[in-house]
Amino acid sequence: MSDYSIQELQAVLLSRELKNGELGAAGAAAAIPMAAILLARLTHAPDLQIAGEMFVNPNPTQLWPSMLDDRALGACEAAETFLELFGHSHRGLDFFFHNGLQIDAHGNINLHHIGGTLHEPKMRGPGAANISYAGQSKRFYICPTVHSRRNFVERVDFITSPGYLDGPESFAAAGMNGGPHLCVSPLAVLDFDPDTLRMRIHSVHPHSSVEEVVENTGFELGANRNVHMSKPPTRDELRLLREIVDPRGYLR
Amino acid sequence: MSDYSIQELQAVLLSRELKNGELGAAGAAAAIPMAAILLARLTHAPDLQIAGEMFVNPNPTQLWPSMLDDRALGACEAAETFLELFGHSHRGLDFFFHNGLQIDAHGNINLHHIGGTLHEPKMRGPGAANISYAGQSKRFYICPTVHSRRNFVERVDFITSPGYLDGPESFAAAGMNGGPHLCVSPLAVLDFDPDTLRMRIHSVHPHSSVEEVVENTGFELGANRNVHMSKPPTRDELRLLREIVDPRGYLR
Amino acid sequence: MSDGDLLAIGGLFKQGRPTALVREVIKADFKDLKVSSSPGSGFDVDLLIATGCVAETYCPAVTLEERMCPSFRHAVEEGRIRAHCVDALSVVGGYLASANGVPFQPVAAWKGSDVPKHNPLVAHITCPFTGETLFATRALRPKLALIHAQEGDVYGNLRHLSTMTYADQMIARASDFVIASVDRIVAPDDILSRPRETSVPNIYVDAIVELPYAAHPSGSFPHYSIDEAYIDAYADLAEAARKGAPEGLRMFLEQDVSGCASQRDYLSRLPDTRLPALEEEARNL
Amino acid sequence: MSDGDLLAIGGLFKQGRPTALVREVIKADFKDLKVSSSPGSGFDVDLLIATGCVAETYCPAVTLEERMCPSFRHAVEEGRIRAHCVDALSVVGGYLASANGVPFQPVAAWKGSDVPKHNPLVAHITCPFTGETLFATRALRPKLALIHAQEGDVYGNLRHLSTMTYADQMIARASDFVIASVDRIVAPDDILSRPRETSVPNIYVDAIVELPYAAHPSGSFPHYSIDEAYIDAYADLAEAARKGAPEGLRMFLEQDVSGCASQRDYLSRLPDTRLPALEEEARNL
Repeated sequence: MSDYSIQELQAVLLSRELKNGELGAAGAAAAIPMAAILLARLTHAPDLQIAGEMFVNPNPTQLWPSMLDDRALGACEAAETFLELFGHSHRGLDFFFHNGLQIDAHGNINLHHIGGTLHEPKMRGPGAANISYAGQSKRFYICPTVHSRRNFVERVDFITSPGYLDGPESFAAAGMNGGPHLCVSPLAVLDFDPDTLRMRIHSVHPHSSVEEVVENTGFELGANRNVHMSKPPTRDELRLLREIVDPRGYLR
Repeated sequence: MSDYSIQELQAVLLSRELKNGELGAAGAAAAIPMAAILLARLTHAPDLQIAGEMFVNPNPTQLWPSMLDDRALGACEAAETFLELFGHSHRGLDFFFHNGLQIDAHGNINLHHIGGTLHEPKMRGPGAANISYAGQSKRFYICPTVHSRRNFVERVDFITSPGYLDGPESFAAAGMNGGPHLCVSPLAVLDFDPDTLRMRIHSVHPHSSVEEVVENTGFELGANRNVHMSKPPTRDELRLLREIVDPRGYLR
Repeated sequence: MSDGDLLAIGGLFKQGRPTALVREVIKADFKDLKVSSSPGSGFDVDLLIATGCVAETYCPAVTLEERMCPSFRHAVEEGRIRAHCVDALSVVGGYLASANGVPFQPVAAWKGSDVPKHNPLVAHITCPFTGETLFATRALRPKLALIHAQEGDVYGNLRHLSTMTYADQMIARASDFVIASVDRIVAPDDILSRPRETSVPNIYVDAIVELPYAAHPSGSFPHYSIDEAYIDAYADLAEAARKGAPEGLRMFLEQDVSGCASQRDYLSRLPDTRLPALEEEARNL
Repeated sequence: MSDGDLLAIGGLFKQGRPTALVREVIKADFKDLKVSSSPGSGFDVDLLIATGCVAETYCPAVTLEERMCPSFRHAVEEGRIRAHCVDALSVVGGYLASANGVPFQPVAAWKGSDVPKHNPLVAHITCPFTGETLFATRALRPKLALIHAQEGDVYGNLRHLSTMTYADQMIARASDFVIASVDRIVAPDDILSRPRETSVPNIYVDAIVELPYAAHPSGSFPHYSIDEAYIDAYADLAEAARKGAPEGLRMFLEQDVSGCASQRDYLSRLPDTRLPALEEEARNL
């Protein structure tokens, strides 16, 4: 049995991915990524820089559901505007985070519509404020709060933020670099087969199983001989997460 | 005999041109225009707005040789940067002021070179920080501190900031509007013949004469039947100019 | 502003939105408005759509973040509005071009996304220096922009006290006519004492009005925080309307928008403890 | 930075120029530098030219305002440097394009001027929306930018206290490597307490150094004013050199630039009363 929540586990797993000295950010509705960044700064990456979303190095005193309002910032080193964001969006960041209504086998993200067409949709999504960090940044992470056949689909109905498109050829043809590095879902960590750029299971969370992941994924997962168990939060990680990053227990 | 200096006269004559509610500015090395603007604000144009050069509505406590450093600003309502100046330079202002190494019969301004070519000049001038207010603003004033055959030439060697180019046809062909409204020199006020867009004498300063103006102008001045004497500063204008605008007597 | 014009709304998602001014636009009964904003919008755009005065949106994201905007979703799915497929760079680039006084802004991103394929603001262009093909996004010139700042003087100099100021200055520079609401009018001397803190100079602002809690239910930091409960209550009614029960939403719109002659009327409908709690939350951040 | 690279200098005319850093560049003995600045430059660019390390300037105006820059004028008239015919919009547009991450910036001005006919940074382009022909100005990406601010923290967050801040933030965002001098280093908590006042965030600054009077002889308001006497004395010597008597200028450059191992050496050569007088002047504005 676990003494941490699934979202806490996701935050910890993501935090371990971020390297000292890197610069990155999370967008709206991004409590898990923000927790990951703040935790990384407290553990192995004290010089991690948080920028790209109109604030530089925030110091929030608790987590909030959104990163894109002043509640969630605390004291910052500098304030920016959409003018500077325009530049960041072209140069890209070291890392960014995405979530979507649909996520597909190649890590493409859809926030626009499900079913129908863009202007005659069965279901209209919210759209995305900024679609450029996916294509311009060195890497991004996909961190959905749900893992089901409904949101993990073979091909998204609309590519809001691009992953590996239809695989290596189309990705190269589009002149792209970077792309999704990992998907850290509520059930597993998924990486991308270098040959096909399709998702496969990298590790399964302690509370789940390969069977559960396969059962809840709407596409065929690539084979990976080295599936292991996701490493749970250490005592220290959990303490820092709960005492400093998320004292109100938003992720619990 | 006069109890005001020539530069004070120029400032007063220019101040009468500016209308309440208008927005304009002066650039570097612009003590006379700045005095004109500040005096206009104290007399007939209390709601004149000074903007377009990286500051909004300065309140200097004295005149300085340049308008483009903090010395000359005093308390301002807002600070801008070259980013906003980029926009102002496209939209233009209601009025602006220019001076040059050469000024020609059609009000073109040269600050780049005299003699030779641009890159093999006989004499190289300073260039101009911003050439766009001449062409984009509703009108501008030419206010040289010298009036001689050397700087008042038939045709400038290089058009840094455009006046009426070679006259009505070329001005229209270039798609231009606005242009120089008056030239207020140390000897006279010169306006532009609407038919030829060439300078002619509008009024002669009390200390000068038509003959002196003609003698010191390197091109043939257009005819103007209504030449009169430039109206000297009123007692009130001079008092405000000396007590409030220019207490250190920079223009004296 | 006339029917069919482009209205731009300042702020971002649930912060710094000139909501009181938006309610006035609704009461003025315009038709077929085009609406833009900073790239993140939510409650107020949904409210405009719910009241039927919007024909087209140029809003990259329309969301309440934790949940979708029901009226937006409903109107798009029923084909009642055209939700143009735009993103941050096209909208911000459009404001920037307009503020700069040029007809377009180059954009060199968007690889792989379907958004530019459907984005009516963009076209291809070739760089005359590098020969590369990139995008141009069309200058966006709103007819009317509504902005909210924490402070301003009677001349219209605005001062944001929040950390983020979104695209407010750029939208003001890009628009034909700008109306600002502020939480409080300060003395002109206060503005003069700190010119670098003036976030939007008066030369870009045509009218300014002091209105208590003018941003409510969005937050105006550091003065008052976001009224999530109010937004949620609206969203529940709008979601019910989307599912076929429009009565609650209709009553809400009557009571909180058309039925409020003044900002005082509007505020008087809130629970007594609400505004002090929002101020308390903002103070304690 | 290597020989031949583009160096950008912050500040404007006689204010906020990182002159101490410029002297270090001169001492490092680079050759054939390209130099840009905000659109208004003077003393420091003239000094760089006088020492022979400049091959090309991309400076709209090079002037001491009341008088011309003698070394600039001399070098251009003798054909020793290429003074490119550029203006504010091409240079600022170039920085803006680079800061934005796009290869060019549209410009829709310059009607009637001879400047764009000779400007190597510009080309014609057609707007894909309106069909109009306008100009494009090429992205300018300085290899090294030198910036001066009044305050900063050890992380490189800069805070300008002057009213004007010119193109400093844009140049920092546009450049590969940025070194800043500040009059004083402040505590990081001081920066955190007023984030909206940080004029250039540390993410754009690679190195920061606290140097007393680092802007001298340019002004650093509100700390110290412009040393017009120093600039004039230099200009007299440079003007004499232009007219055939280079000895005085050579001695000045030896004593005030190459001969100064430190900023302290440099300042010790000034009359004792000079710096207090400049501080006094700045205080009394």
